[in-house]
Amino acid sequence: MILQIPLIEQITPRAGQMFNLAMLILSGVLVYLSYYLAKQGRTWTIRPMEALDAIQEGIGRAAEMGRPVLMFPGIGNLQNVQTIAGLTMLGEIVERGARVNVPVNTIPSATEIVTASEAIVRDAYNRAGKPELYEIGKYVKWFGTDQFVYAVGGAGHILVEKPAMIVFLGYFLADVLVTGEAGSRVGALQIGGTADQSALSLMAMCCDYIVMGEEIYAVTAAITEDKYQIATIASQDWFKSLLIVFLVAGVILTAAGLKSLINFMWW
Amino acid sequence: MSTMDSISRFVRTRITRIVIVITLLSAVAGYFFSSPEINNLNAELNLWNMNIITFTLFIGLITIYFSYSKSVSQRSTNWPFRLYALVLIIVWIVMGLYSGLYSDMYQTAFLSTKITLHIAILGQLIFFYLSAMYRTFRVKTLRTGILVIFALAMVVLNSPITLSNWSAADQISYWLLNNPGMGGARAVVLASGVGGVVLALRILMGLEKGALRATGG
Amino acid sequence: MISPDPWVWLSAILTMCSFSLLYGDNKFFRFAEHTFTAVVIGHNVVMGVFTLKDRFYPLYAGQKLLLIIPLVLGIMVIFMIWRKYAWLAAIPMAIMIGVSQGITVRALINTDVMGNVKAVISEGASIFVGNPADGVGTLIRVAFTITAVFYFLFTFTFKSTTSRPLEYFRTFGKYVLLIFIGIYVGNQSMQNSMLATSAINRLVRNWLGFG
Amino acid sequence: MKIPELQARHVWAIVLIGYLIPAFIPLGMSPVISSATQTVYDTIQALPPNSIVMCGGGGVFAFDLESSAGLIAALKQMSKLNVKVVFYPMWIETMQFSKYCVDSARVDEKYGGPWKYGRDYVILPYIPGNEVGLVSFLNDVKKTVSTDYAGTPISQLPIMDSLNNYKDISLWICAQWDGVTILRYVTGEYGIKVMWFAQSSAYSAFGPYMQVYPGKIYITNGALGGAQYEKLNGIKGLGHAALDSNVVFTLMFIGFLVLGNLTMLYGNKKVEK
Repeated sequence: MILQIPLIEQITPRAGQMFNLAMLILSGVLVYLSYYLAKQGRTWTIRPMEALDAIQEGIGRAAEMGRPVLMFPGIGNLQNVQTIAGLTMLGEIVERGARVNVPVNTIPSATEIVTASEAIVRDAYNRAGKPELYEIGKYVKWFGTDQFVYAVGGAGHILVEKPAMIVFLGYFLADVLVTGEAGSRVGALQIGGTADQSALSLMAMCCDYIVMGEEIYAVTAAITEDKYQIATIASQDWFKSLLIVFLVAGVILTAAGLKSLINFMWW
Repeated sequence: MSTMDSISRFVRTRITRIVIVITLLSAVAGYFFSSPEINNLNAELNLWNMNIITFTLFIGLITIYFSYSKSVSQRSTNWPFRLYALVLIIVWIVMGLYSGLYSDMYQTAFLSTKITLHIAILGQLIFFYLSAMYRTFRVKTLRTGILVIFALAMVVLNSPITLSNWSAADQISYWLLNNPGMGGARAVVLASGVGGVVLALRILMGLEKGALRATGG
Repeated sequence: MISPDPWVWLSAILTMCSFSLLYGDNKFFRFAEHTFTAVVIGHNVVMGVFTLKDRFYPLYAGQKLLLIIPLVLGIMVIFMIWRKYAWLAAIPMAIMIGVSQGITVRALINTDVMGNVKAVISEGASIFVGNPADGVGTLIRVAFTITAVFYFLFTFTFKSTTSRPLEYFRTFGKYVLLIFIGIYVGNQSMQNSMLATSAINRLVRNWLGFG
Repeated sequence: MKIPELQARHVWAIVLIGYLIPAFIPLGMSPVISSATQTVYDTIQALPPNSIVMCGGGGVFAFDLESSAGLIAALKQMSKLNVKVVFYPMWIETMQFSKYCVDSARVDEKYGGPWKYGRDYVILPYIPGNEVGLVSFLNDVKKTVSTDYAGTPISQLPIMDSLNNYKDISLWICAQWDGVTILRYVTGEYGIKVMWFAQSSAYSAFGPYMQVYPGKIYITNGALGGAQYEKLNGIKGLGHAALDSNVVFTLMFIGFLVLGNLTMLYGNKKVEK
């Protein structure tokens, strides 16, 4: 039977991973601490980011021009955290667009993201108070699960619909050049964000604003304007500060030949 | 009706939270601690997950059917192509199910259509790359200056002309890739790893606004 | 000599249709685009059907009755399309998110976060040992990593006179990231260039029979 | 003097002409061997006869073509050394890619080469489940796969008799995109040497792992590394063709860079966005 309660003596910790587990638990504690402080009324501000303002402006521009907005959550699946950040961004953009009657289309690649996007778009229309505008297959376009087919479909879509703004946020690879170039051909404002190194360098070439690496999580938290979500970004900073201390101290110690002092990291 | 509403609310707010907590923690625990029971539970959950994901294919098909058939019935832009695509999808499915995935016929058809088109679109990347480069690599600020100098250095160092005339070029390009380049790349991986961990923890604690809405129906 | 093979001709025509995107939006590109979409979707379905058949065979053969649960959950996911019953899909969605994120978070903390931290720390040992060019390289790599991580601090502000130097540190981190992007843009161009060569060579060699 | 802004379409016309030239008239560029590529060559050369080399990973056919230059040359090299190769496709298109590379290398006896299917090389079917599939394969080959890609039972394939688990594998070659999965498990958990004919974008993205497992991972950089590998084996393939067009590319890169900056300095301000 699979659902037996595990016997304690049969559990063996994985060698060399216990320090990692400790760090994972520590980050959980920090996230909870920031949530707790936010509940007590503590607030944080995320440093200004050009891309965030650009997204908000872009929706206004789309409303003026009477053109739609397009959002790409990337080629990842639900296992990819970057895609999850992209889905959060999708919900926010759709909701903001719905308020000012700007249709926001999205082109996902993996089928589970198609499913999640449909749910998120419907929910965003409900929150904007316009549930009647939502229809299945109207805003979520699927062109097949493959790295480039969605990009070719996306390029074709861009050339017909001429969106005023295109947001790329999630996990991308070289496919971003195909859609990015089509977007710049129709004169769209383009905002690109990813944590993948190869796509990041290509985004730097075809987007007006780029969101580099971890900034994608900060941007999505900032756009929700949710105090708890912003608070967890602060906990992320605490964790990174700790890592920086580890890095600096660790490098100095190993360079001085005292690596044995930090052997606990390899437990 | 109201009973169904309350069931629906209960499922969306409570059940989904419990399910997420159990599945997420068991996947984490199953990696750090191994015991036959946890391993079995995880293997089973992974299998369920893979099977559910396969079913999401039907959602994709439904969205494409709705959007294409609407396009055809309303005679919108490019509708003849949408009709052609719908027909080709059906033909392909029948052919695939009849001949099997590993048959020679399927291989040849796949190579001459999908792979060919894939190669063709990849072949266009250099065009997009060069025109994007022409547009954006203009040294207006220090930022673009740095970008341009390093990109140019790599292109020149990797060029066969440079390599055959200057023996140090090869070492310099590897040095640039492995040292200054790797420093930034590693920082991106490290920092976005932290962001990803915190995002997953937000999902665990029910604080993430976006993705959890997918369970809100 | 021009190839007599009809499949090679089909490939050649599709390649040229696809390349016509460079000219602009046109019917030939649309033909290629819709062929691409249809073939990939058809392929996804064929794959999906065979996968489902394999995965649920033990249930059908009565070897593993527990598989009834994922089957039911899978069918529940399809209820997503009916507004009234969409809540049924919430449970399989929760399983997908939970399992996927659980698998991801453990890999992220191990390789991306702690794996990298440990690798950087281990490299400290090779800064002052061996070839000076490598030592300097390692020092740069380590220093760049740390400053670039510093750039990713979002909620800290360094306005006071004592913490001002840290702000310069952060700015330096931004330039480190730009250097990295520049180097990678340059190196990656080799790949894009090669991909164009392979597409054009297919036309020139396989179809037209040159070379 | 005013320099007008070029439209993307004009840029593309120039690029197309640029790339057609070396396709019709090969420039005959020859690469200089990098030490990284030489190390890869020597490592394969040092393999004892009859050792089993796994070759596989996950990727899409079209994208992996950049790696095919190196892999095809390596297959040729291994066919002379009497080394056995088993292809392990982690993604569906990897299987087709493996088949394409073996055919292009002309190593099979049907093309007059020394290799016979089943005795010298085997192509396994697509093995689903990425990491999960890989780990179970490394632990017990026979439990994970029962047939080859064409459906022949592995009991009828002589190589598979001596391949039972990870201990029988001397080297793992990856010519696909998803090399990190291979590195994490094959090298990270089982300590097998990995050789990666990486695409240039893969080189930049995954290079950090070379430092994590020093001495276990060998990577060649993109089409350039592929061309060098071809030269080491005395053949001229896609890698050499890529070198020729890389010359054209370098000239165009510098040309457009200069032109773009001159346009900014002396351009017609009204046209600028």
